[in-house]
Amino acid sequence: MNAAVKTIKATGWPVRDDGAPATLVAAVARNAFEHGERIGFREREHGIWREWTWAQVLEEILQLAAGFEAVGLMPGQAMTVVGDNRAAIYFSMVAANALGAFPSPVFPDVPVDEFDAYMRFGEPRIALAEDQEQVDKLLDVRARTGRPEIIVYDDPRGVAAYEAEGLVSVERLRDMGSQQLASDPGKRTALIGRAGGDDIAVLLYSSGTTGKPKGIPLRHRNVVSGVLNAEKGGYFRLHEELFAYLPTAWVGDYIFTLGAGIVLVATINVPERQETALHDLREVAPTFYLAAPRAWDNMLTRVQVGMADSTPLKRRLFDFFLPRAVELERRRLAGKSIGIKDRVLDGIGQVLVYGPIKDFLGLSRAKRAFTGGEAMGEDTFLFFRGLGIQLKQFYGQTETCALSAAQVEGSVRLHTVGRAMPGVAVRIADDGEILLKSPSIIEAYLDDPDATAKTFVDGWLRTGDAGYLESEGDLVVLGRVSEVVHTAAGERFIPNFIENRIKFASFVRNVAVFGAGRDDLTAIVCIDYEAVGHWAERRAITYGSYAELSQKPEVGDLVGEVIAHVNETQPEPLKIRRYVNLFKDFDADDGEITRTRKLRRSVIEDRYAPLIEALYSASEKVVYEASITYEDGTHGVLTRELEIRKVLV
Amino acid sequence: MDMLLLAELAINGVFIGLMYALVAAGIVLIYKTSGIANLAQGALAMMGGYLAWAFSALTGFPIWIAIPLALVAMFLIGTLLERFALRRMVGQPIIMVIMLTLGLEIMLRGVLPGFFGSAVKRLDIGIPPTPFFIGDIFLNKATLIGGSVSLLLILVAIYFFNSRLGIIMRAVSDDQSAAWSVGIKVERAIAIAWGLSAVMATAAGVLWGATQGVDWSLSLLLIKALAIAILGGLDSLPGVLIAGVIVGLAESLATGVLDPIVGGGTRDVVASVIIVLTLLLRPHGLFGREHIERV
Amino acid sequence: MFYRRAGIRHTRYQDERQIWPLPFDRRLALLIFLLAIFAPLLIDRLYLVSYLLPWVIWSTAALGLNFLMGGAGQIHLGYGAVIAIGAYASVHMVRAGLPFELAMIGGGLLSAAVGMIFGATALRVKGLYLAMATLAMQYIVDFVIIQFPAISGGTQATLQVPRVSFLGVEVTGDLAPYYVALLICLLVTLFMLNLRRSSFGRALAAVREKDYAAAVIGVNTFRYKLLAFWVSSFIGGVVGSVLAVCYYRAISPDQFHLDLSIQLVAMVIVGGLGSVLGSFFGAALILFAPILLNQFFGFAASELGMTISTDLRSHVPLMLYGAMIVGFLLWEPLGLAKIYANLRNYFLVWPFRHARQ
Amino acid sequence: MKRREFLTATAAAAVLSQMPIRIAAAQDKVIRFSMPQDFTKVYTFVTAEYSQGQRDYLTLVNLQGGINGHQIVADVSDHGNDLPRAIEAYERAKSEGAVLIDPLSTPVARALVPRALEDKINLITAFSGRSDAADGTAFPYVLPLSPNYWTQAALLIDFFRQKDGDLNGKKICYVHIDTPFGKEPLPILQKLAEQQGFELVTFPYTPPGNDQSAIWPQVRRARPDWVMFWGAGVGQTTALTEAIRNGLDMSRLSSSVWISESDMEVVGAEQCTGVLKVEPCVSGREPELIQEILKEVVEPDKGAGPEDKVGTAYYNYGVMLAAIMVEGVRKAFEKDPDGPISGEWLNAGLRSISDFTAEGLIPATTITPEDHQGGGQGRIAHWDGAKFVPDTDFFSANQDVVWEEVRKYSEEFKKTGK
Repeated sequence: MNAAVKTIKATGWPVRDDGAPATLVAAVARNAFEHGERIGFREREHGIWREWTWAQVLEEILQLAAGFEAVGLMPGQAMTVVGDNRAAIYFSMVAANALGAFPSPVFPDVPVDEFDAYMRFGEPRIALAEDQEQVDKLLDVRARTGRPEIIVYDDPRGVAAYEAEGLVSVERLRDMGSQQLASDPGKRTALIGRAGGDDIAVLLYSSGTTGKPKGIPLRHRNVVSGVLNAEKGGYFRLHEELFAYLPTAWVGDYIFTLGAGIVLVATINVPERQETALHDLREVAPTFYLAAPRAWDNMLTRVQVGMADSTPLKRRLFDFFLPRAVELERRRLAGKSIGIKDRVLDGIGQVLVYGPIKDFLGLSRAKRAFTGGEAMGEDTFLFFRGLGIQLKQFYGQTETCALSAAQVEGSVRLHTVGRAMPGVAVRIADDGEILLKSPSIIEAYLDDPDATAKTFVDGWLRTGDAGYLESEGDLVVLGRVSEVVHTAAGERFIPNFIENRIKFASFVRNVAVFGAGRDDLTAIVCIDYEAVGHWAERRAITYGSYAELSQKPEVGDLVGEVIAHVNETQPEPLKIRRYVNLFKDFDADDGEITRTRKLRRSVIEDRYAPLIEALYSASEKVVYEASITYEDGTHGVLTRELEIRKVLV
Repeated sequence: MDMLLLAELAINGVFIGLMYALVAAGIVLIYKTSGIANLAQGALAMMGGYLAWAFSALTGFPIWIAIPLALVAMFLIGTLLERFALRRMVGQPIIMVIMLTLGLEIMLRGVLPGFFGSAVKRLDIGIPPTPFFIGDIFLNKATLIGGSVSLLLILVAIYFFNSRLGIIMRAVSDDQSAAWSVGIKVERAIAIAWGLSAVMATAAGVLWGATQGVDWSLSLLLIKALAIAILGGLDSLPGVLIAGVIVGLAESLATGVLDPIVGGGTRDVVASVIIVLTLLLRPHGLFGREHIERV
Repeated sequence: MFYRRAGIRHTRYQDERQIWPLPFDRRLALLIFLLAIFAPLLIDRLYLVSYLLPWVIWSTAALGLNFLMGGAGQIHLGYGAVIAIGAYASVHMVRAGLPFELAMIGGGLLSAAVGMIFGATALRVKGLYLAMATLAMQYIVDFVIIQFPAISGGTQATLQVPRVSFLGVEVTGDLAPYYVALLICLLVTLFMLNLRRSSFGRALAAVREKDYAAAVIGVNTFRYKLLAFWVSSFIGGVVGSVLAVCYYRAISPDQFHLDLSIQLVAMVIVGGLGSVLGSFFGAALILFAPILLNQFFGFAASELGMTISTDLRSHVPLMLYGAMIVGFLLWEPLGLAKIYANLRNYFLVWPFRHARQ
Repeated sequence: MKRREFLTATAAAAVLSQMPIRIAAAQDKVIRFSMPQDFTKVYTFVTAEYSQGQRDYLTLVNLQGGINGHQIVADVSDHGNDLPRAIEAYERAKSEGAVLIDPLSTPVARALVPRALEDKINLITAFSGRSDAADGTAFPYVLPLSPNYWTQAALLIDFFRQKDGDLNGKKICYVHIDTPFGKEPLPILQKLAEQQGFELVTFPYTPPGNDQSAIWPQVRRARPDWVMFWGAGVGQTTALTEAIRNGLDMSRLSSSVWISESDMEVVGAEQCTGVLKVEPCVSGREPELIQEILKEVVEPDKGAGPEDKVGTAYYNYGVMLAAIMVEGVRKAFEKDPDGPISGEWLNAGLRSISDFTAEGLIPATTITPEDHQGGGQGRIAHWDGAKFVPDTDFFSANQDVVWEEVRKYSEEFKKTGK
């Protein structure tokens, strides 16, 4: 029993009225005391997994906390955190909490000039960077803004030789902390008890689709109640195996990995690097898996591409069983009874095909799998459910700790996002906007009374989503209230909706649909380089680049078929008539999509205006001059001739 | 010890040795061009014997036509073996190639008796069985003739190695890639070496078949041939002649001198002992080039 | 389909080098082990005594030879002689009243001692020349055994093996010999499986790949080559004693002729150089193919009316035996082990074609 | 792809080939003889003809209604002189309830002795195996049923004595293959040399004996009165060829039972005229039994092999042995008509054969629990350029010396199991 555990044994930890730990720090303390030998964190390092029991986790956190205190992290302050998932980063985040401060994670791919936007709140004097790349970025930021004063880094490679001031390694910080702890016997108790439920646990930023990102402070009580609500609803369980691979700045990772992991005594597995995440996923085989619809799509694509390349027998088996699995799942979801023969066939398929595929993906133990944030394609959804993974959609915003509603096994229907979780109240406003109320919802944005006033009305959160409740209480989300547009003829539609449906085809990675104020609908399509590339290879179509591949007539036809398929279910006035294959994919670096891969419509409409005009003219070709920014910052112009194609209905 | 007996044994031993040397010469020929020790050489001799017998006994050709037919057929078979088996093994570890030839040997030992019958076949090439004496020294006509023919063939082979084709083959044996780069068709040279080696084996098979009858035991010539080839130096044709004589003499005398003492067939062990001693004392043999990789 | 790899992770580098990292392989190994243990209950005694028992023994021998050929890269065409030494030595020891356990080790030690002499040649020459040297030594050992009635067992040249007991169990009947052979096989198998993970195995591999290079990186090639011969010969000697006591029960010189050596080399080649599993496969194929083929031809002749001359019929096993060696070398030089590996890989990446997608 | 098909076919064949045996084993009224013999390796020279003779005789017996209504089934297979295969065949025979096994191979027979004694299966070691197995008290289930090599050597020596009147001071050369088989007669010959005062000179040659060129000049130089050459297969023909080349007197050259017409053909029938051999039975087609086989088996095309082999020496050996085995079955039925057919049951029959002549094919043979050799009779014949012509009647000689030797070894076997 280490020193930290002895401490908590003596003094306990802050608890809520219902006895649950009041803060994440308290939860870690509880875990250390009650589940001290259980593995809390696992991190892959040079091919093998390093493990920390909860007792060790607590000690790590307390040491780091003391260390942060030594370098001046003050209660109420933010600590900028930037980097991919590392155990040390997670520990540091909780360590900041122990001091009454809070981490403010930033997406690691945020460029330097946008970085200030994420350091607006909480006066972040101290930043935690994963590696040299992020340290460099932070040093740039400091040169411009004077903050952060102290940069703590985890991976010393390349950084050790830096002579910039205020650079501290996590290692060093930990040493400092452990000295502090050694010199002050009461320190541990103090650190465990310092934070309260009302303190901010993490500061997240809204995606900033419009305007500057808002600061969203999730407090400990929000996080803890959100997680406990989800547990009550059966969405989370105790002692899950979690896979910590999502961006730390996304609410999904914070809540589903760190929050739920700590509160529900899970084992949090951190992959070696982002690039090895897929491989490491298989080694972890998590019992609970959260991924964005896109990621599920990618997984499906991976499987399909792999199968297309497989041996004839295996392919035939796959082609035999999977459609049956999907059909069976479809019937199961529709509540129809399943015959013996289908069950037997399903069992055989489970052994022959589904099981191995799940094993390959690392999802063989994934009892609870979730997706959210965007709508999911039916193919993808049914595919994974057909495999036997109980994939469910959930609904929530950063403001709600992402935990508002989720599908309930037994009445899973694709078009809904499920039912409100225990403790969550849902109401539909008169204009169709979804309103939410729950202990997991924050009360206000940080330092933004205007936005707060607009969003938080009478204790209800205005989600900005349009939707309705079905009779059983299942919530249907249609899209953003603000996204509803009309054609010239007055037909209402949400472009995002159509785009998502087109994107469900594995060949299309991104698409923008236009038509607001126009006579009919058109689209700019970005093909999926990998999937189409593979498709082309199998047909001996040679190509050298994305741009070249996208303009191949065969690829044009391929995309045309995809759109025509979507058109089948579109009402006549809302069919897409013309489209163009873009020579590049939409890119977050160009501001065309957000970091969460949402379309920035205004940017696109602006940048590709000539293209859109061409789509609405009679021309069959368009010459597009793209201005591009090279990595050294200089600008250039790239001329591309693109073919405008009609959708054959 | 009866000196006359010794002389008799010695003379017979020399000729027997020459007959062994003919098989060994085939091994040397292949080793020189491709660096492979052909453990199927004994089986090729057996095959040659069988073919000669088959051409004369089954198709009714006179023996002096059957033998050339067998030689031609074996030349083809030798080149085919190289083309379809050995050439595919280029780049494989030597152990694999050795095992391949060993596999061939086992296979041939099954195929020939299998199709032609396993009973001993009589191959009469017209050597009268009557004893032949010079003074009181008995000379075995079969071995005398066999040894002489072998000597002749080996001399022809040595001479041939100085011809144009021979020079090509020597070039190949010196350095395959260098030979290849100056325009020599290395594959063809190696194939021809195999063909010629098979021809020599056939000649040996016929001579031995005439002496002892044709059956699978002809393939046992291998161990003696190996002893000779190693003693003479695996890449030396003249070495084969000398080593053949030495091995023949040693065997013959061992039978006459050692057997009565130890009361057993020392004859076969002579070959083995020669191999071991050669390898321990002078691995490159009497006349071979010293290029064996030592540790 | 059978192989599940999700959730396998290691917290220590040692774990990554375990013999069977995949649970399926572990389970398969366990299953095979259990099948081997309970074989007497599962199969007819005919198959136990005349198939499984020799298979176990020959596999052990093939493992011993594979250690030398695949592990250390030394050719040995005289392994039969090594086995003979072990067999004769241990039987004489047993007859002299030594317990079987000691005699077995004694046989192994004597084989190892003589094997070192074989190995000494390897220090001088290698490759083809080593093959010749070991071949010659096979003849010499044969000669010695035959020529000394004291060794071979008198005029009848047969040594009956007296009743012995192993670890307190009398080695008679059908079961005890099988279990003794199985135990030895298991020990040798475990040794071989762990070899690759040991510094000894790595040193041998270095010697095998290039002895100069091995010497340069500090491997004492002299020592390791001799050691390789020592170990391999020791195994051969132990197998010899098992062969004599558990299987032949009476030994005579012709049981250990060159044929045996070639048979074992063929097992190693057909099974796969350097492969533990391959040794078992190779032993099975080389041992049983002639028997089964012969039975098949008997069956074809009597039941299907296939008229094949006796000569042809009886030589077919020999032909195929040779053809198998040739065929494997030409088409699958890595032997049955490679075929198994391909098959395993087929299922390992199931349902995909490649491991990475 | 090919490889896979081949493997599949082999596996299928393996399975299929197991079936008929299981079916056949289920039939009753069958007496099963197991005859795994060496068709491929060392004994190729004899096995084909020997087996043909055995099978033809058994076919004859079965055509005539079998014995006591029982058909005799001979499981002929090839063990290739390879012990694992032989042991497999033996164990298979045991599992199938065979009462007798005839491996016709010295190494195989020797290896099977401990098993046969333990399992009580009659191991026939005709012209092979241990000579001391003649002692039925030490080897109850090992039955040579034929003159062993000691007896054959003793017969020859006695024949030489008959010819020369007295062997004192004579020189007899013994040229033999350097294997246990070749060396076996040595103690008898040495003992007889001591007794009768002749000089014995021995010449071993390396197996298989395809090269004896260094041996025979020595034999010639020794100027022997008689030469015995002891080998098999190619060793025999080579010996003969070398003997001829060395100008030895063919009529003073003799071998054991292992020389046959085909050897003469290989060497040259004319040149071999005069060579002597031991005959354990009548050769040629004259014997009644062979005539019967020709008429009832060979003519209706039920023969097991080529017609021209019928009546050769080895063919007749096969008939001889099969006839003795069947006589054993007959006697077994006489002793115990209902007794369960087993190795023990047949053993009793075999060991009570008395004065059996097989319609004149063999000397009157009596097998007792003590004497498994059957009296040790044979006759000496010489090659007349076309066939073997008997020089003597069936006789036995020097049996006292032979039995002394037999007992010496069998006692040792009883004691130490050597």
